[in-house]
Amino acid sequence: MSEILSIEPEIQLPEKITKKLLAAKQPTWCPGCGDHSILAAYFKLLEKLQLPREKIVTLSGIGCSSRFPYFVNTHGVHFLHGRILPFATGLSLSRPDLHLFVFSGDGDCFSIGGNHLDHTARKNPNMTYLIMDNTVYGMTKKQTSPTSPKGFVSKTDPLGSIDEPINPMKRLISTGATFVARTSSTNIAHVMQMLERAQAHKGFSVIECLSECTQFNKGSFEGLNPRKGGEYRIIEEKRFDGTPEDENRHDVTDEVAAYRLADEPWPGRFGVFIQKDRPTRSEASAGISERVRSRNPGKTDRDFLVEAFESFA
Amino acid sequence: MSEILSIEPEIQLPEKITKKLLAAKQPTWCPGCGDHSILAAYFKLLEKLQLPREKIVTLSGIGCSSRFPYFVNTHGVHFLHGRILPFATGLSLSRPDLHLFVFSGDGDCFSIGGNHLDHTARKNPNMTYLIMDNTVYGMTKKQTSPTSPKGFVSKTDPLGSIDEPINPMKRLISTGATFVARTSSTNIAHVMQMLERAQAHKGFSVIECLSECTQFNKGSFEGLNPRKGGEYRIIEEKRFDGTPEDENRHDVTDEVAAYRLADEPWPGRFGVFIQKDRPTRSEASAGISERVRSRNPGKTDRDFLVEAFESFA
Amino acid sequence: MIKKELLIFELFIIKRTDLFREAPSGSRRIIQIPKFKPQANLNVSKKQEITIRLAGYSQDGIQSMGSLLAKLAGRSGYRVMTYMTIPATVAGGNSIYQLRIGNRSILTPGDEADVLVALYQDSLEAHISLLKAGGVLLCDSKHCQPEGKVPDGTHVYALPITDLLESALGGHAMKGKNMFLLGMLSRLLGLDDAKVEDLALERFRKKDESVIQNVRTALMAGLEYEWSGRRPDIHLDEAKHSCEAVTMDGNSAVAYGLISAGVRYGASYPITPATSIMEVLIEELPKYNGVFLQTEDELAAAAAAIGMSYGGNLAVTSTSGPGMSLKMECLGWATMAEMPLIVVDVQRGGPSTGIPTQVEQSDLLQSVYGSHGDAPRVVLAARDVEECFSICKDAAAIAKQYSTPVVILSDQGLSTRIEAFDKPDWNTCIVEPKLDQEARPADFVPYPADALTHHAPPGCRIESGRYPVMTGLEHDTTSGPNPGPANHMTMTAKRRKKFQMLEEATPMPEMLGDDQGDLLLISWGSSFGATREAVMRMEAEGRKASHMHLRTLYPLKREIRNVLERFKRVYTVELNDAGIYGAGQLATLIRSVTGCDRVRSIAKTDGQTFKVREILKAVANA
Amino acid sequence: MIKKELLIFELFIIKRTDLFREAPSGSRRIIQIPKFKPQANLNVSKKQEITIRLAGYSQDGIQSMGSLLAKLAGRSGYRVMTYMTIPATVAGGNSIYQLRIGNRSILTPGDEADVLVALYQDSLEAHISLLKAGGVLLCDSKHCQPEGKVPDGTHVYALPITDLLESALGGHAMKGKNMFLLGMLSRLLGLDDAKVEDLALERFRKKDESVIQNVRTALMAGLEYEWSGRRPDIHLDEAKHSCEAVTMDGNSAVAYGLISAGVRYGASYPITPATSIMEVLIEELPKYNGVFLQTEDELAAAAAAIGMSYGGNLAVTSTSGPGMSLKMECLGWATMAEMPLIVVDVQRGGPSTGIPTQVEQSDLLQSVYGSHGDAPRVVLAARDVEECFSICKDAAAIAKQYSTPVVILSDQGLSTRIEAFDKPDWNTCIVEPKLDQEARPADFVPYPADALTHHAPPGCRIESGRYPVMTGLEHDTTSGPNPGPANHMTMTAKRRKKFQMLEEATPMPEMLGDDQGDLLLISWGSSFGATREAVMRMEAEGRKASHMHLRTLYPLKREIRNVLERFKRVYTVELNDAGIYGAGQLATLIRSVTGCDRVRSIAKTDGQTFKVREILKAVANA
Ligand SMILES: Cc1ncc(C[n+]2csc(CCOP(=O)(O)OP(=O)(O)O)c2C)c(N)n1
Ligand SMILES: Cc1ncc(C[n+]2csc(CCOP(=O)(O)OP(=O)(O)O)c2C)c(N)n1
Ligand code: SF4
Ligand code: SF4
Ligand SMILES: [Mg+2]
Ligand SMILES: [Mg+2]
Repeated sequence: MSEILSIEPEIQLPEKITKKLLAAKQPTWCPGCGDHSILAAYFKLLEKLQLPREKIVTLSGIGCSSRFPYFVNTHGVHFLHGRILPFATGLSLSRPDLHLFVFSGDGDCFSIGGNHLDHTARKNPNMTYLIMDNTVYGMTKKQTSPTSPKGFVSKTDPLGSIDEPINPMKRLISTGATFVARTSSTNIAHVMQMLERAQAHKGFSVIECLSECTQFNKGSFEGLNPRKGGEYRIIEEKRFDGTPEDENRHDVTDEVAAYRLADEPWPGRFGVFIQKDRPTRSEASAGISERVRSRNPGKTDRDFLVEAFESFA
Repeated sequence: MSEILSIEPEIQLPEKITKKLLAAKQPTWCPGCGDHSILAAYFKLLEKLQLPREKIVTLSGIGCSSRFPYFVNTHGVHFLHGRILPFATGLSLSRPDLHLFVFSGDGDCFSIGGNHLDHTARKNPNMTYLIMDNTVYGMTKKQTSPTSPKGFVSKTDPLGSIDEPINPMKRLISTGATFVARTSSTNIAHVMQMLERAQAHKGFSVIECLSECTQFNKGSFEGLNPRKGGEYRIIEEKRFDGTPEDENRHDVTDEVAAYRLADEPWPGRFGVFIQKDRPTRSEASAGISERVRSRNPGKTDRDFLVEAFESFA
Repeated sequence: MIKKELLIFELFIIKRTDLFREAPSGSRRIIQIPKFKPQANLNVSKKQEITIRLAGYSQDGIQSMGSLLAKLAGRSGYRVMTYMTIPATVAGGNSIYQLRIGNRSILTPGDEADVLVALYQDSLEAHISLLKAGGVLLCDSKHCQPEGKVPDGTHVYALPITDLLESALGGHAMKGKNMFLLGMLSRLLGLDDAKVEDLALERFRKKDESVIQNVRTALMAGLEYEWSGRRPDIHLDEAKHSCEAVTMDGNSAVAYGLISAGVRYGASYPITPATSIMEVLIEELPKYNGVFLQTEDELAAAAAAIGMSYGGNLAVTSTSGPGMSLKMECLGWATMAEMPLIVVDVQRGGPSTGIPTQVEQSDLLQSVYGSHGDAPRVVLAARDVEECFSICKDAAAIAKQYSTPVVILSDQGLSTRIEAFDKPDWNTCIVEPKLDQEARPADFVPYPADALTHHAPPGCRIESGRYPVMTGLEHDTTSGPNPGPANHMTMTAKRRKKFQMLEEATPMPEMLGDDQGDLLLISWGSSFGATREAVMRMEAEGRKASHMHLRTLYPLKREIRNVLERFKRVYTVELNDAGIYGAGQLATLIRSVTGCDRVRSIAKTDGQTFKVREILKAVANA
Repeated sequence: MIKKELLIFELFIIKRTDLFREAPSGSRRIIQIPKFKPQANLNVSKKQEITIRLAGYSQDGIQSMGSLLAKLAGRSGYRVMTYMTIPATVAGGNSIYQLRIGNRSILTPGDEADVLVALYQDSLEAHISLLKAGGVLLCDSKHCQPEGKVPDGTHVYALPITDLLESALGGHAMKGKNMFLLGMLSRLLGLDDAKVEDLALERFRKKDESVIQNVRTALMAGLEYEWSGRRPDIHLDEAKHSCEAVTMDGNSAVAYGLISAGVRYGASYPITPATSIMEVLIEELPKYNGVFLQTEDELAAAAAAIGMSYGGNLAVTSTSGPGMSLKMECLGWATMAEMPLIVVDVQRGGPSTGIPTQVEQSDLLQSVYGSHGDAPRVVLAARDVEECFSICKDAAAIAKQYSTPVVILSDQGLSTRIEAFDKPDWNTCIVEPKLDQEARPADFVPYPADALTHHAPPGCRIESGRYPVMTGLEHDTTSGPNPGPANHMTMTAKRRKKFQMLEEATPMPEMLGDDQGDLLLISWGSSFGATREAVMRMEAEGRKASHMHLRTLYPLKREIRNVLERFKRVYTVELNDAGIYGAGQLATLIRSVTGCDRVRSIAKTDGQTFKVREILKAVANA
């Protein structure tokens, strides 16, 4: 290389995001675990999006699936079991400039973390949340999860599970989340597509992604594998083209229709169930700040504080 | 009174349950608070049912509404904010002989206690749960609750609330609960009717009951008061009589239809949204015990324990 | 000093038979009466301080009147401290408000009152025992029969307050008593008429004109009340402080303290008596482009606040006991990941739901030890309202410098107490928040083993290309999970060492009195005032005693042991249970740190702040 | 003792150049070979105890083999204690299993091994340092190159294990090594051939015939392995215990201990390393007509268990650190409402998510102080697997008698450790659960101020007609909420007094050695074994030391102070951080109770149980 070329450029060009750059530790997931494919799709997404790398945050709860951030070379958080959504909400509202990608398991999300789903959806913070649903507790080695099908034999249901499983789509639709989709790690292209739409969506976007636990729930998703005689039915969305076919297509703004789709028997359909527009909480908060500050033009933080004290004087 | 009559009867007749017997402390709710009417309906229900008094348990979380058990002279529990459902589940499964009536507020139920809704519904324990929804935090003096309508001005939303409220009916239907109804304290007869059906239902029955907080949310439910120009629309349930009118009536086993009803604009409708049959968790647990014990006829607890130790010998 | 005051009062004691004659008979429009000049026809000593207790029902507006009077005192250059009770039910009930006003610094709201204002017979009977011998009882003659209920020597003024108001305002004047009394007391105390009028009008500024008119009328009726005989002798001596004081409650002081410390983000869930901190911050932070979230529960609040801190903006979560219990898991994560965070716990009566509207100092040990594993965190406590403000700056500085959660303990007493104190020096107390977005050089290590952790929040480029993952798992210097034996030892030591540094940096606690002797009283948090006053009282009476106040509870400065050793008797003064070992929570902590076995506790759990005399009595009996 | 043993080994030390010649060359069907009689041609001393360490990957079935060998030892009348590591990831990784087998009581799984079985080169290199000088190394010659990696004097046996198995089983014999080694070790140790065969067949009973055939073949190949030269000298001395022992892990012992204590209900949420307690109870309780619930989280688990206890059936909730933090609010309610409850905390490496698969004793202070307010509860800790069983009965009795939550502390080490111990005496250890449904007379008081609380569960008629409402609010004797000052004092005292009674009823802790002297070591929980062994070792070497073990951690018996005072040096031995004050968690507690300042700690946080030599070294250096 000539001397001239080795001089540091004055202006740093944005780093090109590649899978190679992003791949951190070798994933410690079992061979064949569906989670590997989701990671692959995430890398592809980031390669495609080319967001400023330092503004990407990969977050998770606790579980096999939640080991995710360790395998990605971006800012990351491995938080507590079930609590990553409020953490991410706090982060998103205080740093609307960041891009948040949250990953967690079915136990993390629907069991211990279930309540935060509704309240995160109510606030509609800008983030993408992907639930890696293997319908079992992987990390703790085969206990029944809220999404385990009835009759599932696990260490906590040795005679088969008896509690009614949660229907993830019904659960998510009822939260009022503004983007709800369903996909499966067996179909990386579809995962990638859903992730891309979720990321483009303004607000809280949730994806349930089936992801086989080969260790403790092998063969659980064969019903959606065309190679195993299953069927992977993709939701056809309305095009509003006035054609008669369009009548039967799904309107992603129609919550009741989405609920009806979710009511179909397993394995159901994949794709976008809900997508609707609502201001994010960051927008709403910024709006309030603007309202308050525009009433007080030119005031500094100090002015506000002094003024507040005056009211106590 | 003659001497003979004053002799204690040998066999104690079951105590007749009267409102007088049941009324414990004078309720400390504000005058006009909707909660008074719910208490009145509960007394009426118990008078009508004539259950063995000592087998009735009145339980609650924390909030104004949750002061309920203090005003009823039955066994009672005033537990923690948001946690009464798992408490009651534990009680119900270990004591299926008892009659459980659980009361709590919208904050107790949908905010801090939200996750327990789904998981209680999954287990379907036998109990009646009435949510006293005043769409505000009464006890802590006017903060926004998850059911507060958008724009509600409270101490925590001085410029009007911005988070999307929870739709209680959607929320409850999506849990898979086997009985879901809606009523309002302005209509005591209807409250009583819903309570009676809920109590008769085998499994987890939930009622959302609107109950005005006159102190911090006065006039909030005028929209359903016919005297104030509102409308109290009651759900007509299918009679399966083959008539054309019946087409338009609501099938309480149809979850999607119930969801559609819940999607109607406020004040929506009142009555039973969902009623379906599923074994209770007590039944399922008893079934497992029977299966296990019938394989081991005549074995005592001690035999089982000794046998278990043999497997470690 | 106290004794002298008592003597002064005794001069004015009148015989029991003289009672009740001071009430004017009949009623008329008092508003036209020419101003009464109290200074003119009185030959009384001016008081250095006066304690007034107002007793009525919550609907009488006792609290708003009390807070106005406190503010008036502050504006007039006096010091003031208040005490109130919150009825346990929303629907009302007995309500009291006590103010101690003086021209020197006020340490407690006063054990006993110089003046009792009773609106009803039950208020009179419930509170008369708290009136000092020879004190002034002002009561509403319509509702009160003081005869036979007050001790000899009391100066009783049974005034037809209700009747006067009805004639002044017309009809059934349910409201307005508070304004009438405000005016009357203001004049009696010798405060400025104009100021009280201004204050009342400010408060009701946003109301209808008719309300304002009534307020003014009632106030004037009070101000210009014409005493037919001897008027109550409660005139204050000249004010000695600048009028640049603020009169603020403890929760507001915390909220503004946080803002001035640069905190712009936070999350909480409502809970008595902490709620108003979040309410103030929700209202104020938008001005500062900040956000405060009401979350679905306390777990979410802690998680959200940690998320905000992770984003590079130091955040706060505020709560009371039950909420603290729910935050324990999240706080452990903040310790493990070394995340700066401020947690405010406004303690209330415990355990469990306990007594939400009463005071207790019983969350100390939980604050220190409440999370599983070795999860140390900093614990500070505010001693009065002014410190509720100033401690926030220290908490924020420690949280950032040491990358640690910091718990600030306040309590129900402080939260509702109003104090007047000088406005802070804006030039030194305002910290401008700065978001660190600087790139980290290639040799950046998220968790250096031998240096304090300073996080690179998202948005920071990491030149090495190895981005940190913050985690609750044990991790090594790179932030990567590492369960190795040597690593866990190293990182535990790293987390420990910063507490050692902080302990060293903590100054020796404040002492009053000799640093050796017979008796040492140790206070923490709000037990400061009563303890200090008790020691001052003992000193004034020639008894030797010293006072140590602990502001940093964890890490506790171990050198205090040397001081403790030099005293024959050492007592902590704290509002919690001394338990089976005779040691309240601070004493438990001190013993475990110093191994000093002579530490015992003056402790109680009656839900009330310490009275000075309770401490004196405990010391005498011990 | 140890020294003597070392000498014995030294007799057999062979020169480095003699190494490796003992591996037979080639391979054949070993199954037909006539039985080798180990006793016949050997002239070796029989060992009182032998420690074997197995090192391989998790897929080698090291753990199942180790547990079978442990069971075999128990069945053969030996005592045994095991130690294992769980790989941190599900997908496998290095796995070790250590067993110490002997004919007298075994206190620890052994600091060092007499025998190291290494299946791979990395297992060999990672563990060779834990082999005693002159110890036996058995390794797979296919994967291991011991040359240059083992210290002089080691007896190395590099056997073609893989090859032998391949020839015995045909094809690539991935599985079966464990059975081969089981057979070989069983024979070498002098255990009964028939028993090992029975055991293996029991374990694989439910498998396919082909699997069973392979198991048998591999086992035989091991049993009948023909040693070409000197065989390893690890024959055990005769067994001294009855063969009526059980060989059980700590979590199973807790589960069965609870059942035998009459517990029929409970609720938990899965968490390592506590999960198997709930798994056993879920499987077992239906037999007893009980119910165990898997809940959605730990808050619900605690609430559900309290609900069950309220129903009159004492219930349990089991968890580990993070779950404990989440239960703190519910536990406070149980203290306030005085509800009997058992909480099992299987401690793991902390803080936060920490190190889930390693051991630590760092939840003690949280167990004692973790809830807000003054919320005392009983804390017990099990010292070994047998006590994991027996402590449940005490916990249940205390919970019921004193109407209080009782925390049982176990730890990750105990949870996975296997021990052989005598079967319990069924006539004394079984408690039949009884649901109290008796009517309460008209003078029934739910919370008598001067007597222990005994609840009337629902179903009980209350003759007075005034039914109790259990509450977390402060309440009076009737159970009605009562925030009054006097009442809060009285009820706090009531809740305190029962701890005083319990403290009095608690016997003085067990001591080994003189009750005065130079050195006292205090252990709690699983630090018992290593501490006891260290003290015995010191004694054997003529050094004076005593050992006190604490089983009831709260309330801590204050009279131990008198014992402490009689020692020059006092150390607690515990697996947690001694922190900035040099006091681990027990030492912190002891100091605060006794005010004895000489208590220091031998503490560490490397995630491993104490080795005896670590304690000896710490004592020597201190
Ligand atoms: C508070 C708390 N409770 C329990 C656990 C133990 N735990 C770790 S992961 C997990 C569940 C994992 O299941 P899931 O979320 O479905 O993730 P998966 O491993 O299947 O990907 C549990 C219960 C924990 N870490 N923290
Ligand atoms: C853990 C916990 N957090 C917060 C509180 C404070 N708190 C008491 S009641 C209540 C909300 C009451 O609202 P709701 O449930 O709607 O009942 P309402 O008073 O309106 O009937 C809150 C937040 C508490 N007691 N415990
Ligand atoms: S245990 Fe299951 S979920 Fe976990 S890594 Fe293995 S295959 Fe994946
Ligand atoms: S504050 Fe509201 S909810 Fe509470 S008692 Fe009063 S009216 Fe009812
Ligand atoms: Mg899962
Ligand atoms: Mg409410």
